[in-house]
Amino acid sequence: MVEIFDYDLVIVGSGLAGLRAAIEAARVGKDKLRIAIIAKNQLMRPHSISAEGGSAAVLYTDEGDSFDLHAYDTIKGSDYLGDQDIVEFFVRQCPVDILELEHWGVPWARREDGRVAQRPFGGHSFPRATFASDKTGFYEVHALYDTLLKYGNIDKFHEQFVYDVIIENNRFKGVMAFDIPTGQVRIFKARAGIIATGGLGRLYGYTTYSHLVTGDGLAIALRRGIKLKDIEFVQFHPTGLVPSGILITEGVRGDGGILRNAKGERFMERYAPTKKDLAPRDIVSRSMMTEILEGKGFKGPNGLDYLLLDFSPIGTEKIKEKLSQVRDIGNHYVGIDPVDSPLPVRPSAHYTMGGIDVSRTGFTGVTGLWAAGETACYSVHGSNRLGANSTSECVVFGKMAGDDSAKWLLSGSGSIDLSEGERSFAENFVADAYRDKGDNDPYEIKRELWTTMDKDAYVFRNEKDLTEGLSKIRGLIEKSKKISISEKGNVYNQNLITSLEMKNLVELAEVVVYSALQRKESRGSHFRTDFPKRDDDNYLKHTIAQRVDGALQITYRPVTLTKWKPEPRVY
Amino acid sequence: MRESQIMFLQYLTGILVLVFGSFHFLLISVLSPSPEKILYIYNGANATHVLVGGTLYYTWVKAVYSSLIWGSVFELLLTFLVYHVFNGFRVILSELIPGGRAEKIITYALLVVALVVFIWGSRTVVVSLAGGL
Amino acid sequence: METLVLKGFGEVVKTVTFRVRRYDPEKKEIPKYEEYKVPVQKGMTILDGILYIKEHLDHSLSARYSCRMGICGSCGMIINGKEKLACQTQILELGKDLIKVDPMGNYGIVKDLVPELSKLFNNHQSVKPFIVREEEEPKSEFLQTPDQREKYAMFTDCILCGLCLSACPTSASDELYLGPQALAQSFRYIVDNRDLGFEERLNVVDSKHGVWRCHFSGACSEVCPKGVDPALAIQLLRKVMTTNIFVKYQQKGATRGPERKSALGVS
Amino acid sequence: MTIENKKGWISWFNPFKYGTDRWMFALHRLTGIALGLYLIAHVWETSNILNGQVTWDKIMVDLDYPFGAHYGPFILSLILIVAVYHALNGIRLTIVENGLMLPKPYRPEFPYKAKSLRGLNNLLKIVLGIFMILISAIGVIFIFTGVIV
Ligand SMILES: Cc1cc2nc3c(=O)[nH]c(=O)nc-3n(C[C@H](O)[C@H](O)[C@H](O)COP(=O)(O)OP(=O)(O)OC[C@H]3O[C@@H](n4cnc5c(N)ncnc54)[C@H](O)[C@@H]3O)c2cc1C
Ligand code: HEM
Ligand code: SF4
Ligand code: F3S
Ligand code: FES
Repeated sequence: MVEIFDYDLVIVGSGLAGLRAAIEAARVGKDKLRIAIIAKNQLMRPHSISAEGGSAAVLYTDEGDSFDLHAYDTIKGSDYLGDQDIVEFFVRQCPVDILELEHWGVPWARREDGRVAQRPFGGHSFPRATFASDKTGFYEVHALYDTLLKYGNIDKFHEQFVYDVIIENNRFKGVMAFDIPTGQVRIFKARAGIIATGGLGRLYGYTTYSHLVTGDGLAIALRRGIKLKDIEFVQFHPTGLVPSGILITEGVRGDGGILRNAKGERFMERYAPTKKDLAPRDIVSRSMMTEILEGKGFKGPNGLDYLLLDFSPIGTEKIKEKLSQVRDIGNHYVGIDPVDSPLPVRPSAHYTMGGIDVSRTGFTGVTGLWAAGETACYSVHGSNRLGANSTSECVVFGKMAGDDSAKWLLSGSGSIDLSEGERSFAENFVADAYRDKGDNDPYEIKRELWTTMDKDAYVFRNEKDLTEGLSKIRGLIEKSKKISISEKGNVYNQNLITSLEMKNLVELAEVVVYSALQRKESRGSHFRTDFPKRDDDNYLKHTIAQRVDGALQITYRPVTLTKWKPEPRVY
Repeated sequence: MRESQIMFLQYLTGILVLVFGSFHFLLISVLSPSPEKILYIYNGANATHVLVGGTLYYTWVKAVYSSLIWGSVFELLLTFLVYHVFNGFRVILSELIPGGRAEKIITYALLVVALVVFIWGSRTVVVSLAGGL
Repeated sequence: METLVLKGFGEVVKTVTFRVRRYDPEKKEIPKYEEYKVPVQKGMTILDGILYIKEHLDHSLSARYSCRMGICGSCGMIINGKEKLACQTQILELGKDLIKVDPMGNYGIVKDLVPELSKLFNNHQSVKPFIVREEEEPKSEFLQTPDQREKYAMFTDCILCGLCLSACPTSASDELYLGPQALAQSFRYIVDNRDLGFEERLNVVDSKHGVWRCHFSGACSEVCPKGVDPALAIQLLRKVMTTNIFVKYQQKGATRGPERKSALGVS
Repeated sequence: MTIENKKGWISWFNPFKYGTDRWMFALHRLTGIALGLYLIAHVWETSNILNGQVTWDKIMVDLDYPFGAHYGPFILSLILIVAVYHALNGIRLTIVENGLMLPKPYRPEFPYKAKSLRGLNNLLKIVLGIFMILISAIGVIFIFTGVIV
């Protein structure tokens, strides 16, 4: 039987965006709105917790920072694919939200006089990454989760796997989920919903993402015909730890760390003479891959050749104080204490610039449905995100989505009637997912997907690889329709979850590779060796992908330019 | 009472027990009125217990109990100990069977036992001081 | 430059037996152990081992995991008798050929290695783990010097993994005990100079199953994977409680810094 | 559907795999219970002083000679050692459990050895441990020989 809950607002995802949206909605809605926040892991363990470096905000205007500078950095970083009106709006909101987090207990690092401290970050021309050690995201998530506990009008649901949203006649009606610990199918009826399910990082095997970031929200949106924007842009973080891909924060380089190749050269001097190691991530990643391909790297395990991240300019005391987590990671996972010797690093899939096409408030175009955080694409980051801009984005736009949806809810009323069709769809979906339709192993498909993506849609892309990749992925999609799930239990069935996630991933992989194939230029994180130049005449526009009657359709939309004209991007 | 106050007394009585307990130990050793300050005397050959010379001999123990000073020491020690021990027992049992009615019952039951022990011990002291039964 | 000696993956070094406690509520059996032979590469963690079992040997094994970098707090379990994060424990460093994996104790078991953590979360919530203070427009930050920050900062590292409750002897029998995690968090907020919630937390913390049920057995700090040292927090919290018997404990509440122009929308 | 997985009171007395503090807790609790029971017995024992010499003497002998040998000095020594442990560890607990002699909050650093379980707390353990041995030795020698060193 389906268990049905009735809420005003349901928030899917408890990352920074989801939590912030929930709090804002609770504050705006007071006791008039009933809000549910649900996530597929326990609410305080979203992927945002892994964010390390910092959150960007213009705080020290008296010391030379300004909104314009932040906006310019962001736009230049985005390789001019960012919508400039949104970027300006974004940078103006950041300080308020960062200070709000301060009021809610984030243990920001401090200056001697008690004011919030900031550190330099890649691509930013002013040290404006507000940080707390190197666990910024962790502290932010916990401060937000803790603050959430203050509000009695939010119901918290841990471990609910959302597999679909209910949309009828372009009107949002709720989400379908099952309770992982019991397997109970649930429908959360709601007048409004916010999707904040994060990126699609686990498309790649070598990635900084948590195991659970599988782009479910994006896949659901795609299936329901919602538009996805700029999805081919996947950021590769220069310093993923070999061999696991665990992130070594950019803060290391912000604090003085240096990348070196096998000859011991500080090779970034050649690629970005002014910013050097602190150039934006796409540039550093490409430079690293060039070095590695030129044979100036070290031979690594499983074909993961690597370069070195040298900590020695930072100094032991500062490493211990500001980079404690990195030190922890080095010791735990490669047995190297960064205080003594450098860490092996290599570019690793890290961020999804694209996402659900939304307005400034996160509105998706479907009545009652918002999106927030990494899932959504506001076009702040364009084709390449600057470090520290994403956690800020999540709180800024999470707040917007919460605020907007709550106000919209307060201005109307009514209740949701579910059609019998949706109800039985919800029930049958899970029952059907259990049924064997072939004998393919979902884990096997996932591994194949990873090898394909790691090879064909990595830092350097080209027509041949992408076409090959696309046909492989289409093969995998076919395969994924004929899988068998050996475990049939209802309780904590991770097999079922893996197979559903895997299906989402292969569907998204198709979109990523397909739109990458269409973009015949190099911009930001998307670099085509066969088209190594940026082509503003033909491609200064957003890719919009949409499923129309089952077929994938790519269209384009112009970029909003205001103050800043596209110019060559040198650092 | 707040739990912190209850537990403050637990620590306080613990220390007081140490102080007064030390007197108690000195009493059966160096401070005993007995001429031979020893606990057990055995008759070498068949190893029978000789009571007469030791500090635990009836006469000396009686003497101690009849002294006002020692009587007060014992009474205080007893008070501290009973509080300390039965509060300790309460702590242990409340961790064993936490919450609800059970915990209340345990608390009151222990209170009763504590009173019995306290009264029984005080009886020894008071009656001795008053000159025996 | 010298080549590094990497603990990283590579060829298989040896085979290790995992003895995993299994429990499936739907099968109506009592928990039992099952053994799996796992080929171990250099650098493999217990979590990697479990994922290997899940993918190759037995799909039905369940465990909670996410970040695989020791920060989300999902993967606490008992490994060879001691509470550890699976994703942070190197198989080879254990130096054993038989590895016993149990779900955390003192919680219910949902399935296999998945514990029921609602007790942990409820206790956490009960101590009001947030800054208690009137809400106001954030025009500037509350001033807090690095020294004032240091007073509570170490306790903010808690990842809510729940290992401490599994190791704590009091939690083992007293299910009403708040537990090291929640007590440490209450201390974290009480000594944060931005907070004003001492009075409100008093009734919860200074209660029959609150801070005084800790006997400083130190197991919590011994197993805490993040060095939170909850035992320290609890003892320091008790200092506050004991002093509060004689002098009312007062929280001043930090003062605000100068208004930030950028927060007012000008730059 | 979930089943209980409580370690239960047994684990109070299962300090293996954890640190010294956990051992000391187990012993403190054990000795506390033992001493508490002894107190009740002791109160009853001493109350017999009111019942005249014959009863008193008989009890003194019975308690010394329970299972066919003179165990009195051994039992008394054991009680003494237990009491000394509990008392001196009690002093340590009174200090540290009220937050004294512990480190200030510090910055956790890999490999995360908890400072509260080390430092002055350990020093206390050592100092009090030495006292425990000394006092117990003096006591036991006295109990067996009547000699106070
Ligand atoms: C290692 C790492 C370090 C980073 N460091 C920084 C940094 O220093 N600075 C910065 O600005 N940005 C950083 N980022 C980027 C930033 O952390 C993320 O973009 C951001 O946290 C995304 O937050 P979110 O709220 O959108 O989603 P997430 O935090 O990913 O949360 C997704 C939520 O959705 C839930 N969910 C997903 N699918 C489902 C489903 N099917 N059903 C139910 N619930 C579901 C999940 O349970 C989770 O709660 C980093 C990213 C990584 C990978
Ligand atoms: C001589 C000095 C003593 C001191 C300083 C002392 C100290 C303490 C302290 C501090 C505790 C609390 C432990 C905790 O809550 O963590 C305690 C508990 C206890 N004490 Fe003592 N104590 C002393 C003597 C005694 C004696 C003589 C007895 C019994 C006759 C006794 C019986 C108990 C009991 C039963 C407990 C409860 C044990 C527990 O909670 O685990 N104590 N003691
Ligand atoms: S205090 Fe440590 S062991 Fe306990 S929940 Fe927090 S991080 Fe885990
Ligand atoms: S293990 Fe438990 S008893 Fe106290 S010191 Fe830690 S809370
Ligand atoms: S998986 Fe996140 S802590 Fe182990």
